[in-house]
Amino acid sequence: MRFDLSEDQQEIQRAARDLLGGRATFAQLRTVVAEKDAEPTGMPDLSRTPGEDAALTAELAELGWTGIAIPEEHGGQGLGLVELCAITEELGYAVAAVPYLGTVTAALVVQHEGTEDQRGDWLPHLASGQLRGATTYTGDRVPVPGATDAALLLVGDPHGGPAALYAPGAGIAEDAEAVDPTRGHGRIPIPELDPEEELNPRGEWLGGTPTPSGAGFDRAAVVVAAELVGVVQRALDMTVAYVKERRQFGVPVGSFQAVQHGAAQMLRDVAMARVLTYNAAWTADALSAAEDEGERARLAAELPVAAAMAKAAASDAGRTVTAAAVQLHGGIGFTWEADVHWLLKRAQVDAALLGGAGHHRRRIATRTSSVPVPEPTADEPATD
Amino acid sequence: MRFDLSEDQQEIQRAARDLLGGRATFAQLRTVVAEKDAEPTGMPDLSRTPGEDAALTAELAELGWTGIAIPEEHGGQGLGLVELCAITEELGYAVAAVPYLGTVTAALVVQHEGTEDQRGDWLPHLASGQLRGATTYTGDRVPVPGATDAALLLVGDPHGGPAALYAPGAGIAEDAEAVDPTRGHGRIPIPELDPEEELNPRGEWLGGTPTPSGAGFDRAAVVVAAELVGVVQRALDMTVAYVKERRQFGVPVGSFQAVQHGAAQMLRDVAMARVLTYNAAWTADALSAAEDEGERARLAAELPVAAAMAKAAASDAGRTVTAAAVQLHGGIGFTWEADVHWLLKRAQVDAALLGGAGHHRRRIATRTSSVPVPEPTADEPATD
Amino acid sequence: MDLTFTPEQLAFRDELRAWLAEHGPAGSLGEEPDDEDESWEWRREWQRTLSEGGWAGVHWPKEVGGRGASLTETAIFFEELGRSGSPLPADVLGILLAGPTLMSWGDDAQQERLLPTILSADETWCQGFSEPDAGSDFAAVKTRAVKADPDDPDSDWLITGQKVWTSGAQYAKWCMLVARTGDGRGGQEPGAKKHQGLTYFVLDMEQEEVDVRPLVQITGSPEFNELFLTDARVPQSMVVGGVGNGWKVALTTLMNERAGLAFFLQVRLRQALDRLVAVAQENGSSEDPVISDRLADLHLRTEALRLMAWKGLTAIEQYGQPGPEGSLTKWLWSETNQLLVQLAVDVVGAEALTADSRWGYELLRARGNSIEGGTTEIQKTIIAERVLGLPRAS
Amino acid sequence: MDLTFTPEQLAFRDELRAWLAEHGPAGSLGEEPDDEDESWEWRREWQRTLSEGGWAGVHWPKEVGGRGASLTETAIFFEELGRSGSPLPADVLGILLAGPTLMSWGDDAQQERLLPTILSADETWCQGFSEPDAGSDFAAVKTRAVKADPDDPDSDWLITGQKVWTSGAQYAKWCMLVARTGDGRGGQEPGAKKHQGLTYFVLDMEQEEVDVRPLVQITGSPEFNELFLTDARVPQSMVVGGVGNGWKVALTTLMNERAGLAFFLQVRLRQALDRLVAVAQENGSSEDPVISDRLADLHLRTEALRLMAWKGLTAIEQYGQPGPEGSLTKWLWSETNQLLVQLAVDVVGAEALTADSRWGYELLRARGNSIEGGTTEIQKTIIAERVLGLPRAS
Repeated sequence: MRFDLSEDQQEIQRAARDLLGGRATFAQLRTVVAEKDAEPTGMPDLSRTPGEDAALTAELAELGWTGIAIPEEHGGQGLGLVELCAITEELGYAVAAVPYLGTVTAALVVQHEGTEDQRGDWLPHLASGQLRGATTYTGDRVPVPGATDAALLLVGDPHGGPAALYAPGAGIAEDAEAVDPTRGHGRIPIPELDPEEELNPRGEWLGGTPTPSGAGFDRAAVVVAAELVGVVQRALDMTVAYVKERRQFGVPVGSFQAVQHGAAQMLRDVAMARVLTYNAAWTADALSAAEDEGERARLAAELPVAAAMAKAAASDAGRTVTAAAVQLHGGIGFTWEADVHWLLKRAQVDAALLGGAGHHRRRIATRTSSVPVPEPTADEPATD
Repeated sequence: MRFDLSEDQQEIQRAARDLLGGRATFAQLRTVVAEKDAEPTGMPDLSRTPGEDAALTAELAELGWTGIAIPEEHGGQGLGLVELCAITEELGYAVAAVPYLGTVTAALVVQHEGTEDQRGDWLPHLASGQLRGATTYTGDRVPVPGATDAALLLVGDPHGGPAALYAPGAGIAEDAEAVDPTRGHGRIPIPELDPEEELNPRGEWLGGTPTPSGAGFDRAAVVVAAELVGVVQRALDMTVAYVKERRQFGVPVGSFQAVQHGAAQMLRDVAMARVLTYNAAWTADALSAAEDEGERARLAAELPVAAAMAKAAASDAGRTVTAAAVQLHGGIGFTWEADVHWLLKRAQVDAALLGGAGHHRRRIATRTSSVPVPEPTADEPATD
Repeated sequence: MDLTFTPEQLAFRDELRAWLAEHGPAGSLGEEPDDEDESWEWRREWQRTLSEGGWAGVHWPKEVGGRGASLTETAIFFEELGRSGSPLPADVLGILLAGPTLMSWGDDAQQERLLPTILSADETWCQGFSEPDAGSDFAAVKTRAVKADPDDPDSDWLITGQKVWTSGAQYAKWCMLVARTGDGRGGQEPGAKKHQGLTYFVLDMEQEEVDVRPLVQITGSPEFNELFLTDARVPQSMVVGGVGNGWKVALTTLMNERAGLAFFLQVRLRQALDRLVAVAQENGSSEDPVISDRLADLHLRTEALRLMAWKGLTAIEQYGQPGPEGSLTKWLWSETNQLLVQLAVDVVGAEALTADSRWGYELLRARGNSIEGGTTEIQKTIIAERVLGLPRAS
Repeated sequence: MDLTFTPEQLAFRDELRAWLAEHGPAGSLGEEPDDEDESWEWRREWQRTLSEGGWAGVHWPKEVGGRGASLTETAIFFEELGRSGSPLPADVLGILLAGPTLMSWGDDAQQERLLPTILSADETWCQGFSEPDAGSDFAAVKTRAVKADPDDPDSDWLITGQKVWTSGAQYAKWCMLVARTGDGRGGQEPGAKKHQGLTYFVLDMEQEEVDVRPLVQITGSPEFNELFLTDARVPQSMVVGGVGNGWKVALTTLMNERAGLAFFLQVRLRQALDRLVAVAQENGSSEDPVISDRLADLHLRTEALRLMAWKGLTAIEQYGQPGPEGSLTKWLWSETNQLLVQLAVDVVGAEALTADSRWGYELLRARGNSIEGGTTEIQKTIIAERVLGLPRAS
């Protein structure tokens, strides 16, 4: 029983933070966004996605981050969801302008819900970062990060119905300028997936036939939650630093009770999102590793609830904590010049991606009544 | 356009506050409750309802308060819902241990939904205070103030279906010890009223036949909201007085921002409940006075929304403001010795009575889409 | 209680409605241009139209070009303006703040020079109160005014410092500005309290010593500006209310800010809510009871705002002073608007999170509501100390 | 991350479960009596049973009658205790606070005299920290201890003052109490800081100079007491940790308070939630999406509390010091419990508002959660200043 990253996991996270601390600064982000907003001169550069940091994207692929949770047989590093969350948290912390979230969530969905062929076809390209991916639900609730026409699109049903996979060039994604300008978003206006109807020529059913889906999308939601944890942790850290320095009425504003209690509330929301997210990630990894049949069944029943709790808490925290960060920065927090708005915008998109808090609370409500209290068990088969 | 009690209305309210300030103190309340809790010696006094201030009850009847909004032809004073709310607010402010709320709400329901016979049979007795009444919805959501077997019971349907009237001695009400010990509560465990089934021998359909109800119950809900406005105003006043005096860390606790902002929140909740309640009361009176047919139709459509808003806001304020009062009193606020708990308990019952905030928000949601923005009109027919 | 209008008020309203039907969005006004500068020009033109119709300064006395309207009529004006979908006039700062302040504190020469050009929008105004280090703290104003010639009391003032949140500064002829004058001759009086020694100036923006730089908001729009002053010159004749009285004069200005606007804002909120309800009904999300519970709460709050605005007006009419409604309304309005735009994301879906949509813009813009014009924290403190009489925080 | 137990921990848990099945509510324990005194005696008897089974002081070292359990095992103990529906032992204050404090600060004689009777409940404890004017403010303690003979350093201390919130005082043999000793001889040292000059005493409750009066709560139960001391006598040998060190010693005690209890409380919360869900399913209110949205939120919060408790334990085990979880957990727990009992009113209906029902009692009792053991306001300030490192409020 250790509710904390292991030494190895901490090492991975530290490496990610160190790298991003130098490469994915807010200054760099501003450069990327400024390039995107610049008037086009001559031919547009079709090889680059607006709002993305192409060099950083390439670097992450080289480092193997895109494949961290993909099995080695498919070109990945074969690590778990906990490790993937640890890295994704750091990308959220940096508000990195990379198409990472879409790619790794797409890989999770293919890996856990795809056929053997689908896995073999797509995972190596996602692992290498050659191909970008994107994941969303039907209903067009959110501009989807990474969803360009060149991406592998995974479209699920929010209520667990069959999911579809669209190969690049399917013409499904529409360009969208999201409130978060830092990575390529697209809209996927598919109202629903009808098993009776034929899919787009470049689309196919995930898993080969129209079957209920969930295990991959649940894991994907946990990764989005992890990115949100990073975003809100950054919002808290920046706010704490600011209110220690900023003075009004002759004292640091951080000494005012209203500010103190506001910051405490932020920490609480961050802490809740964090424990629920890493618990869900661990549950998924334990499920993948479980050999005992009963153990598998128990964890398989726990995962959807754990994932829903993680995403619900992280979505709520994403909205409230970044809003509080703007507020506690006062007037300056409302300016483009301050950097908190990048967090607010990223959080707004992620909060809605793969289901908002309300959606996931509905899932919790319908499932918890039939699931017993989670209860730790042995790391080896019990002796009784 | 004057959003404020008129001189006459203020005079009525002032008189009520003066009288109750002397007669309905917390000390008196404690005496009444202590008598109730005392071990019975000899025969119980069946003429008195436990937890009620019999002398004050008699005095209010003599002063004609029970009949203030009952038409003169039925022995009342023929004033409006605004005046009734002004008095009821003061009874809430004093947490008076009298069966007033049940009686006046019952009278409103009989008056606005009863047949001519029902009005003639019951209103004079309610007006004189000889008979107590009680009003509730089916579903047994709350111990009903005033509901003893000796009371006239009005039982409505929360969704606007037919309502029933039960004469005293119907055997419907069960004794209940509510968390608020200050007036006789009873439970009325009728799950629903089926127009196809026969009523209790001492029951009859309100209005003579099973017809949709609402106009009386809406007014009754506004009166409950008014009592809540009084309760929360008292909670605010007591809290403000306390935090000005109480010192910690060498200063009055009222100088701490957390306490200041907590008190500000209380005021805001009180203010919202207050404006919505008096607006609803005025709307009801305007409806009663309207002669123009279109004007009547417009106000009749507005009243249910206005009443629902009043009760929703007052129910929420009742819970949050009295809880905040306990909290801002600190440790002492959690003791029986301090008086804030009387407010908390009264508010909890009133918040649920005739529909809680959730119920009334549902009503708002289903109705507002078809109702135009309320808009003041002339006090005389417009000239165009 | 009497929530009806008199026949005279109804006549006022009907006349206004008829006028707005002809000249407003449903009539000749036309669409708001996307471009910032063109939009300003469009709103200035709208003010001229209002002014020509006699509607620009409804609450101004007739002798200075106003309509001499009562408080209730002024409220009706702003409610109807909002209801008709019309924009506020370009120089709302001049009409609501500068004009009334000059009428209260300005001398004859100032009134004669400055008042006539306000309603017509011939000269527009901006406000130089806030500073980078004095967000909500008037006493911390650092901008400094000194006499060009310390020995000549009639010499010009030279003003140096930085102001923020000055909307419309790039178009303004005048800036109402508060600066520190210390002992009245440019020096600081040792031991004086910090809100003493402030003076209220009318600064001519047309000079090189005034540098206006756009301050971009999180929405991407440069809605406000920063103002950099380096020995900007103001003649002695443009001191309003006397040297050293700046705090008092500025407070008058701030008190005026919210009265009429409350009616405009609550109507606009109600319109936004109606739009959201329409979307929810169209796409079926209104059938989600959790969504409709939140919509109902917004209805309730919006209606409370409408009623509080009228209650505040009654308090002024009946008792000569505003009730606690000012700060309550500001706080409740900003919170409600923020709840509304956030709910819109759940109702509208992807479009509400796209940068070029109205909902997407409002989502970001609303975050400023609880900061601009006094943060929510400040409003709560004002309510606690000034309305509830709690002891001041030490 | 590793959220599994070791085989040893599992064995510990299974042994405990088996023992609880035999002796706990599902076994021989029996129902809790209604009467206050009988209920206490019932819980004291329960402590004796635990003690005989070797479960009363799981985290105590073996040499003083404990089980020498690890932190994780202690957590398992409290979680299982709660899960089985068992009550806490009568003298939880002695087991969790007095005992550990004496082991840290007491001298040999004190440990020999006082420790052996704690687990067996032969002598029980109460706590005299809070005072009427020193709710959350240790430095404001007014209770005064002076030497019976100022010239004899070995003479007894005479203690005078008032303490509040002392639960179990009417049954206790001992009271751990903080009083002001000033310069160490009964005088006040001028200029000393107020949290200096405090001393931690073990007071014998069996003396006439100690007057215990029940303090009735808003629930109607006298769960706590007031303590009036008039020259109550404590021998010099019952000073713990040295004269003038009371603040330090007492802080140790307070730090111990929450660790184990967090596991007990979160399980109890989960059980209350399960009961509420069962009612909601039975009476159909779980089909109301607004209700089930609130139930889901409670689920989420309760699960977060469970995980935070484990995370806090890991922080102590890995890094030797607790993380921010203590104050966060206290705050989140009390708020969640208050939300739960309030939702119960909407779910359960009339019964939840009747005085003699469990829900009705809990509704009122929960209001104390955010006050007792440090108000929520204090918890937030602790988080801000000690966890986030914000500057102290002036």
